Amino acid sequence: MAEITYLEAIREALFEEMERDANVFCLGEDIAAYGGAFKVTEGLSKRFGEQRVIDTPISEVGIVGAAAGAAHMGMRPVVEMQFIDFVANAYDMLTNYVATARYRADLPCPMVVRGPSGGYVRGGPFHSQNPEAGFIHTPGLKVAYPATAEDAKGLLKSAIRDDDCVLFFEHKYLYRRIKGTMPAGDHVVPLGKARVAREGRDLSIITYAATLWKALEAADELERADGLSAEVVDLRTLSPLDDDAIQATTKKTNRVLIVHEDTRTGGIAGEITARINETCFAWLDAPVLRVTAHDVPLPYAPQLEDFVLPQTNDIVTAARVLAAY
Amino acid sequence: MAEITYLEAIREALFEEMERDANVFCLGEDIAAYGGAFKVTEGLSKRFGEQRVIDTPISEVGIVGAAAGAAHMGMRPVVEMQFIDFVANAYDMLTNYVATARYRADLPCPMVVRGPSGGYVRGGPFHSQNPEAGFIHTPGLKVAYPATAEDAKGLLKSAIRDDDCVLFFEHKYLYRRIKGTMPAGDHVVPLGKARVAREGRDLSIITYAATLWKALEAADELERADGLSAEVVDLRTLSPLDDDAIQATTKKTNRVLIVHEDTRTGGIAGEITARINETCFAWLDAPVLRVTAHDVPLPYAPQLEDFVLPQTNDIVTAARVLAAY
Amino acid sequence: MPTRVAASGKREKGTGKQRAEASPAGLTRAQLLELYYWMRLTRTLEERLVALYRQTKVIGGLFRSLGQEADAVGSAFALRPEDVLSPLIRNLGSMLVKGATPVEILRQYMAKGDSPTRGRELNIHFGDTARGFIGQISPLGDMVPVMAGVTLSFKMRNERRVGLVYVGDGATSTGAFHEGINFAAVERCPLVIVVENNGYAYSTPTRSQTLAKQFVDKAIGYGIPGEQADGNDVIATYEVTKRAVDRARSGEGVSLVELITYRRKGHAEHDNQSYVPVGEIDRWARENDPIDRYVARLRTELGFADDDLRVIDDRVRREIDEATEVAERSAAPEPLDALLGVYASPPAQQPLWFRSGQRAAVDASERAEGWGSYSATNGAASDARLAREND
Amino acid sequence: MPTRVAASGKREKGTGKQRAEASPAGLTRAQLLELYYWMRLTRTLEERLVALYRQTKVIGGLFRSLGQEADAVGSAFALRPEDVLSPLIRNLGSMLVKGATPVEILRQYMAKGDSPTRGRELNIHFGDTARGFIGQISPLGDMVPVMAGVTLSFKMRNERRVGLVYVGDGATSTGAFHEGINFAAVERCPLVIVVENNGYAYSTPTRSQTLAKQFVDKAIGYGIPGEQADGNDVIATYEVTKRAVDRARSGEGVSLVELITYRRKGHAEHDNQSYVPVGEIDRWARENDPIDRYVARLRTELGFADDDLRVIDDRVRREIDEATEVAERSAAPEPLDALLGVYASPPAQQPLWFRSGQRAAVDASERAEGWGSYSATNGAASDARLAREND
Ligand SMILES: Cc1ncc(C[n+]2csc(CCOP(=O)(O)OP(=O)(O)O)c2C)c(N)n1
Ligand SMILES: Cc1ncc(C[n+]2csc(CCOP(=O)(O)OP(=O)(O)O)c2C)c(N)n1
Ligand SMILES: [Mg+2]
Ligand SMILES: [Mg+2]
Repeated sequence: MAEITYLEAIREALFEEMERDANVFCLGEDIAAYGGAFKVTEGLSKRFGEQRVIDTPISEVGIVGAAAGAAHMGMRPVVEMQFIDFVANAYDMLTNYVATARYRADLPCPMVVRGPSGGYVRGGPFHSQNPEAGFIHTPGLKVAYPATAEDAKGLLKSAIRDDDCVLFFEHKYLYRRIKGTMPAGDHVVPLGKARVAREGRDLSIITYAATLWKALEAADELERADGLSAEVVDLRTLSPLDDDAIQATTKKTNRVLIVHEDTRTGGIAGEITARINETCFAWLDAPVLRVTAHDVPLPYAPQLEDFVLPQTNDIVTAARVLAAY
Repeated sequence: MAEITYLEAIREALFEEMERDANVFCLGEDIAAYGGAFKVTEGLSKRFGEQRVIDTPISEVGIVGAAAGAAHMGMRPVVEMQFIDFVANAYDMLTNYVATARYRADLPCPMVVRGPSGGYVRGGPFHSQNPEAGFIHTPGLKVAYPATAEDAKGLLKSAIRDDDCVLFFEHKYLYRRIKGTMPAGDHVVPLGKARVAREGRDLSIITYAATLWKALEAADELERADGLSAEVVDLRTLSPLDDDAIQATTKKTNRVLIVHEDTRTGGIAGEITARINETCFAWLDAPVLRVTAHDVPLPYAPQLEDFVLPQTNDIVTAARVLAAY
Repeated sequence: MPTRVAASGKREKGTGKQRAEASPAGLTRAQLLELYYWMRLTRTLEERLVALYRQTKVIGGLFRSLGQEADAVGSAFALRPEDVLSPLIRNLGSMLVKGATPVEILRQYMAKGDSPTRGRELNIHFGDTARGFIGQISPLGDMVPVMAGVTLSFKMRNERRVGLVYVGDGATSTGAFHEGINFAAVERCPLVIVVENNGYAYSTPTRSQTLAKQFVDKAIGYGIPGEQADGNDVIATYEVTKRAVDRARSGEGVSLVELITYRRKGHAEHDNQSYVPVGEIDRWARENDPIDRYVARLRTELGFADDDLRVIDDRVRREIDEATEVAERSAAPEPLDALLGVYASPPAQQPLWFRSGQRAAVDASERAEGWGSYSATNGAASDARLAREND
Repeated sequence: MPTRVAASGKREKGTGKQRAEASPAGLTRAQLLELYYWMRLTRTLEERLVALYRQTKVIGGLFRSLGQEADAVGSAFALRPEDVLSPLIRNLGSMLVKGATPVEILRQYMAKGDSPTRGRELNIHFGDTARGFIGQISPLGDMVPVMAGVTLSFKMRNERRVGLVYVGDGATSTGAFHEGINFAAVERCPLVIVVENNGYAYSTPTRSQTLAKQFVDKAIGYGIPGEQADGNDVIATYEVTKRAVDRARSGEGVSLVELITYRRKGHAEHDNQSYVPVGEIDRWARENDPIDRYVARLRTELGFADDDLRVIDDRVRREIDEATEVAERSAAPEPLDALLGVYASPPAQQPLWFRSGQRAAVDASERAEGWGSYSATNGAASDARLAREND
């Protein structure tokens, strides 16, 4: 099996799911003829026609709402946000309409909202966001954010088959930088299950998406320079959180560092810290620590962006403090 | 000095600030002739004219964006959301435009977005929300959520005078149920400062808005039935958080219970727990615990709403567990 | 102010100087009576709700469509059973036409456990895709994109079904309305958008909502046909909507229909309408009540007997009495039901530890036994257990 | 395809068979040359940016307005210094007219520390209220409500100032556009809304964006005047905008102006325009380049000499050479600058503990000395200290 990129893995998932189920269709801005701003949907309209790969007007509320309506009727729409930053425009539609549909009106809403997310790409404040916090807070939505090519494919396939609405964040820094070999056959990764990306004994680093790779780098450095054995857990799904995996690693190493690219205040690390407190307090030999972005809009200049976002070194620094506590 | 309600206190603040500063003006749906859905702005248009108390079309994006534009030019707009639930429609405008204006473009954005928030009123899923989590997560926005009539007035006056955008959540359950005596003169309560609402020794309850009153009730019950002395801290401002006050009470009682009406996952309790972990871990004699709403859209029937939202009894139960830990 | 309706040749078609026996708009005599039945049912049911509201049996606000019954009933009557409609708070009539029952409405308003939303949502915020109406949410305008999607699915599947979505004059100002209508237009969805211009959005008169001379003018900016009709004339309403429905069904895409009517009650029962010019409400009540107008027409021009109508009035009263009795007997929802069905999977949330009667999961940092045992699949038993534990 | 512009008497006013000396649109001869200067400056500056982009000195994407210079320059030229304009990515020309300088643009694109946004924002996303232009954000349509508010403030203060906001054909589909234009119309704000119809939104042609025959039709739905002009005719653009600006200034409220032009380059430099029909771009370049057209007119009908233009070309080249040299010398921003100015108060965020060189605040759960010592007020000194600590 040849290696394919994270981006190609997503495309493969779309192809396979559209092939498998005639109810799956894609809609978004510039996704048909052009193949999307990042070419994720390239070739889809040629294969499946412009009826199932729909170029829409610039209307995030319209697109997400339309996806919900089609989903009620048994379709399985996959919405592309050209950049995930623009999902903010559909915040009402997603949190008020879509998230509550089943609960308040018994309306099924099987749909996926996917899009290029995250920074480290000099995209500036409106092409680099990590909007997960605003959505994990909303009962009724699920959130996935893969870090590997294998998970990108397997989770997207699960998301499309899921009977609930899944926000599927794709890290654009990983699109063409990360490769993986897809398992043969129908490769599906279940939602809600974290993955131990690296086994370790001395401390746990819980993370997801682009910072997984920085955490793994940091773990190597800690091993090499300090003889510290760090376990790295890739959450993969942010809603629902895999409490079992979080508790297991906490109880194993007794020291937890949470790393995310999102800004600090109100980021998901807080939620995880609270859960660890509630269920594993007696196992903690040190406070749960966080390495996150600074609480500022993400600036564009490389010098500024690099300063604001978490880097491998920051993880190493924090892990040393944690280990020495 | 006569007692006035929480709602009247807000109205007083609006009157006084519009009187004091000709740049202050109000805009929103049905706020002029009708005086707003809850009559908060009643009398304002008569006193200040329809030029300064503007009835707008039903356009949350339009209103918030217009407020931002006017604020850039030196005005101090106060926007009313008819129900705070509809602030979701302006999520992009607030988080992408308003929050970043100063940082990215040196554009001042002194404005207030205020509105009736919260549950316990049989309002159902779209007239009961507590949207703070989606905004404390956004650098550039400030968030206040008063629990007392005095704070409602004093914080709103601060919010209007503040040079940043302040989201000002008013708890509609408290509007006419809570009264207070306003201090004489220019009564201003600074943003960013919590208040110890009740001194205590054995454990701390950190909360805000409507659940402050439930926490105080619970504290009385704990005193009476268990001889436990609970300290109750009213955060008042949620962004920026008063770290000093949080640390002080934690270090004093060594046991912290955070109570909020918002849903559990991704609510502000997680952030507070993380901060306490980071700065006060050695002082903790027990895990930080949370009493919150269940993770479901807020249902309308009294039996359901009461089950989903935190009640005084829940606080008592959790506090006992915490004290006995 | 019936003069607000610009006379248009098209709109008047089927009314006027016809012989009594000729059925207007191709409606059978049974259908003509049916229109009366739905309007009367709507009004009487709302009157019953007012009575229950005064007895504090209604939880939350009460929204009236007094004086707008023709607009709701006539437009919905243009749909087939397989078509799908998205109502607003003042479309009780449309929902009844589409198959919602009085007992459902009454249970909803009283927040009963066996109401269509099991006590989760207010008033007439409920739906049933089988009967063809979709549960609305409060944020205005949102149903327009949703119905764009519903009808997009009809188009994609080559089903000859049509969708209809209502928006108030006020809701036309929302971004969701704009994005939805434009999206549906471009995708040529089989959708009819009915703007119910009742003169007010809460307290805001139409002139403060838009500078457009009429809402039908908005159709031009979306490149779609627009038609206007007298919303208090049930047959005109039916006809204009039917034309739009027919266009949609034959693949001609989206139409905008403006129905001109008047909101005679306040936004909700608590609203005293102090902002309404003196005499305006009375004038509409006196001169332009849709039921009075239709009754007059049925009696004179269409040649129905007083008895034909009395039979219907009696039937309506009986149905509503029965429905009220049934609805009042319904029980309140079970608290634990609040935790079911946020997701398809998992089908239930767990009760929080301080509610489940068990000790905290955090107690001695040990994961308590029984945590996570509440699930929809072992529903009843676990419900009962937890309910006991909660006592 | 210049034929896409429907000829209209109004629009043609001031062009045509006039004598060379007569100034079209009441512009002085100096102003006529100025229009040429701004268009030439725009084009040459963008060409320089392309060169820098190829040298990888530009950080991020590069957006061109090739072929749209007339629309940007002509419309902005209708404003007074005290008026305020909100540009889009293809309104480099408008910003230059409003006083933005080439060195600012170059520094922005190269993410320099002394660029107008100090490296925080991309390309021409910057503003200056003193000169009268507002920094845009990426989410399309958002600037329409913002400019409604800017101009609302003019009205409230009885200032005779006017605002102008651009939206692309694509951005007209956004809810923000709709809510903003409707709000501004109802409040009678002194605002001009210019729809730049350049045929595409990224890869999406106008026919997939709206079914409206022309964007100017949207004015009707908002009850405001709408006019259309040939956006590649700088004088027509000026005139139509000037009329709208005059209306706004004299209290007549909002106008919508549609300028028809064509986007000859891709959405950004990386876009290969494979979706464009063969020959379309060439045809526009050959037959309808706004600078070529204006030069021809200046030379023939308006009687300018070749030298008049050559002087300007030379000046433009010189200015851009100088600006490039200056901009290239500028330093990159200081990392710690990223923490300043999120709020007016506090004026700085603190560097996170793992960055500040100090031990964790959590270390032994003791609040470390120095935590919180970074502040904008003791800026320089603390910057230096922290920078050292970061090494
Ligand atoms: C987005 C949004 N903003 C505000 C409200 C509050 N609100 C509820 S109904 C209403 C007025 C609606 O007027 P209209 O659309 O004309 O409908 P009508 O009540 O006249 O039938 C308002 C402002 C809302 N529900 N949604
Ligand atoms: C709300 C929103 N959705 C999507 C985008 C992504 N996007 C950036 S530019 C663009 C096309 C804009 O087209 P148009 O408005 O016609 O302007 P033009 O580029 O042609 O000048 C798109 C879709 C965005 N910036 N904002
Ligand atoms: Mg109305
Ligand atoms: Mg365009």
